[in-house]
Amino acid sequence: MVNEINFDTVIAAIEDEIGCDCEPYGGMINEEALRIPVDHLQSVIRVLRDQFGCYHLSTITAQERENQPGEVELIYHFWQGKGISLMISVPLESPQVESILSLISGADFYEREVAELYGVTFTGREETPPLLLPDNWDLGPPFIRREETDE
Amino acid sequence: MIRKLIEKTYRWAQKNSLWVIHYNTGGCNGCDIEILDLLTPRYDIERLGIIAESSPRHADVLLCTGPVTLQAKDGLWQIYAQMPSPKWVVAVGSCSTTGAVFSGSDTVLGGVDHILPVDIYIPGCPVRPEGIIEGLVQLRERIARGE
Amino acid sequence: MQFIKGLFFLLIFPGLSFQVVCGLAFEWIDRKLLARFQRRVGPPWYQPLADLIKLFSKEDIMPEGAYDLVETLLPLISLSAVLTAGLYIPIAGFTPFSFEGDLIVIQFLMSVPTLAYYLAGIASVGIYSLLGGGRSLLQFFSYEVPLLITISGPAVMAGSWSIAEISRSQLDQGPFIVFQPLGFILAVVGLIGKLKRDPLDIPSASSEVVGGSLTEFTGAKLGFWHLVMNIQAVVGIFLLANLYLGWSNITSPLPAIGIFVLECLAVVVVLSATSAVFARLRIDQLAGIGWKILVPLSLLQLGFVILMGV
Amino acid sequence: MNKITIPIGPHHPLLKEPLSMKIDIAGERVLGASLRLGYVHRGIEKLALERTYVQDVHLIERICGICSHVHTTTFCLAVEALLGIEVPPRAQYIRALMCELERVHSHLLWLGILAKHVGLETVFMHTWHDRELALDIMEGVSGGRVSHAANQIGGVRFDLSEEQEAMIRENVEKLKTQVGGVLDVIENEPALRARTQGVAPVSVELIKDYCVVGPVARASGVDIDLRRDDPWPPYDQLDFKVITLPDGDAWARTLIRALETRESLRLCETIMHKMPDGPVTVRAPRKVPEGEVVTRSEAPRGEVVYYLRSNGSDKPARLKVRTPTLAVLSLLPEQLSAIHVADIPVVLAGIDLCIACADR
Repeated sequence: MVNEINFDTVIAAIEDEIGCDCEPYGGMINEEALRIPVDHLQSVIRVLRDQFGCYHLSTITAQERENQPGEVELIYHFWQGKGISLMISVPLESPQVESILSLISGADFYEREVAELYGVTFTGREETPPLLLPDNWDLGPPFIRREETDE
Repeated sequence: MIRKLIEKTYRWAQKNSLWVIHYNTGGCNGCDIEILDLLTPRYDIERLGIIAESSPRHADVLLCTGPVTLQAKDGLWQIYAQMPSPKWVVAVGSCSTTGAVFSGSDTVLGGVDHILPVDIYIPGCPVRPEGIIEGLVQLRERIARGE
Repeated sequence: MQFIKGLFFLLIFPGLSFQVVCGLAFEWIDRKLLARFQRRVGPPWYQPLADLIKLFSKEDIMPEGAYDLVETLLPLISLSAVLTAGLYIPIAGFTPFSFEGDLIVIQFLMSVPTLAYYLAGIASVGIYSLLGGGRSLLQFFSYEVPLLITISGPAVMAGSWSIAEISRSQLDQGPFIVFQPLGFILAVVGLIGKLKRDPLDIPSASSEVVGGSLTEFTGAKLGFWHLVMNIQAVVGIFLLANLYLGWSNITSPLPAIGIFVLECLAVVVVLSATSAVFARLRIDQLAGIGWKILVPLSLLQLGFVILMGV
Repeated sequence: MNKITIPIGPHHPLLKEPLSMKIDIAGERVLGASLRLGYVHRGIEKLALERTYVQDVHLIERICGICSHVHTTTFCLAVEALLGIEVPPRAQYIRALMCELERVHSHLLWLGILAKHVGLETVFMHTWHDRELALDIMEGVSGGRVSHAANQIGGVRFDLSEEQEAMIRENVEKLKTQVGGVLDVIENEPALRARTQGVAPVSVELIKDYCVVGPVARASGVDIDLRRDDPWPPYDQLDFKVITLPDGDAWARTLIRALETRESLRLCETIMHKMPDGPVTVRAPRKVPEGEVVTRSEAPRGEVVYYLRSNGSDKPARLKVRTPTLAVLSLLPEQLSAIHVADIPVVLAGIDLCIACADR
């Protein structure tokens, strides 16, 4: 049986790990979401995995919110009995995120998909050929192309 | 006179022995499992002399399923080029006929007739095994008539 | 006169047309039986004929870089080898050409298509043909040795290397299958390996090497290859029927033919059943079984025959 | 030994759907493999943003032909959670019934294809002949053999009459006996065991590192099953056994799917037994209030994750679909290294690839 985690103890553990406080984001149904600064991503995932045994990364969702223009938001969905998500946001012009491939090798396809569809570059991993988009695709990341989709 | 007789026997042989190869160019594999269903006991197309082949060199009929995605486009063309003539193309399912529910996406070209000359269109999403058999039977009659 | 008789033997009776008809009939019976095992209806009677004619009507494509002269000659060479092998086999006791030692000649002629299959794999320069050709040779060694040893069992019992002599000697000693049941089973396994049929169709397994050596063949050449496979099967079945089931030459020609046809059908049923039931082995498993089980068993069988005979 | 690379190209008899793999081998040993997806990428997540929720149900159903019902169920659960409406219990039970029938038909389909690749044509024919019964039930109930259009936002599109329920019970009974036949073929068919036993074993650490889900994870002893761990309504009232096997090789992956088929059939019976009466659907407004939701459910191949964000209009603002095959595919290069060339079909078929799911 998968042991349930109490979300408050998770927040407490993360906060004393990375020093600054991070407020939980209540808007997501069925999931406990937590907004964390970009550069602490790796250490937070290490905390989740070592202290709480939460190893299962379901997927990485990338999106743009209307009320946060000029920013791409990445949500790392973990699962341990119930869903836990880590939310980070990066500037739209030069989206840079540190790859978590060293921690979770299962994240490879999710990172490559986000890189192709949203143009987010993941540092710390070798260059890989396109995963989903066709080889001769020259129209740029489909979700970012604002001008084509409106015509 | 002899020429006509040979032509007639060739046409009879081609009608009764259609070797089929199947290629999915981006569909949801609903039609693919229905094509595989044709081999199973309930529908059994071997009684019509139709066998599923694995190499394009041995095949006469190309069964395409799915809307043609940009990535699968040249693979489709390669297979069609490898098949020895006389060869026929059958578009199975609404996706390969017109691109159906996926038309309008940036990575989808639409129906198979954007690339290959199609002989028989079989609509349906997913198409029923009886529909595919009906399409193949009409193809046989068309071969017998010599188109 | 002798020339016309020879021509008749060569082209009509035990020669070309008889074997082609038998080959097509075998393919139909085999596919029909296989279908019935799988609860299916199976193809109509004229299906093998339609397949053959259709293949001849197809365009002939040659992958560039392949040696096309070699590729056209290979099927013809193996076809002629198999047809000549069919001449020496007595059919229901009747055999125009029979000489001492024709059992060895038949074994050699029956192995020519396997080597031609390997060369065809090399000649048509595809990756799958190379793989398929290589596997057919690997498989050749693991079934050919036990087959040769078991085939010599009946020869030792009959005291002669001519098939006609062997099948005639079964009149007084009774059919050899009674004395050598293990030999019959090993011969069937060897035949399945030689024909590359289902349990041992590793060289032409569609899920691993697409079409094996024949991936690049189209049209008439492919038709010839199918013909070679069928006639090789027919010759193999006639061989087994004569060596192990000797009832066919007991009485006058008419019932002998009936019994001979029944024997061949029995062997065909055995072949189809094994192809419907068993799964395909890996090439190294086959080599392991070949040398660890088949060869010792056939040696055991031969030793038993020699001891019993003396 | 010189190293050559075999391209398992977009078209190969081993693959029902296009996937290109470069496998480099030395002699008969496989060294490594690299994957290239994208042949079936139709950009469904982008298409979904241009259509209303009602139209999206039909689009989502065409992500994958084999597990179409699980996709629409998860999507409808997401929208219903945003709308805050309660689906009547009878609709939930019908949804669970269709999910389990789809698992039966998907596993039987896969068992047949594995037997076909191992050379057992007869088992392929018999398994697929039995599978027709499951398709008959789904067709009798919803009118569609493969994609059934069973779900709509707020409930299910059809109700079960008396004869339909009798037909379901009778066919499920017949299926149980026939699946029993398939099971003992798999358990004591020597050639099948010889080809799959000890092939490409996967350790528990590898499963956890690659976040693998579904039967492949359960075959290696990792005990996760969303129907029990994170259930949506009817599954919390149903009791069923989650099967795990210790050794995690190709044979365990075969056996686990056969056992799961039998378990699903037993589950179908309890569902039919506990099926309450009442309405089958409830009216759902067209515009969805603003909000985000993540729903998960257990598809035949593992955990399906849907993230949906709405902005108050009748079109979704963002939809993210994660299908189980994507998680299992990342394990493939790892599994393929250090196996025999002749084992490639067994390993490839062992993962039950659904490329249409993976590419979206």
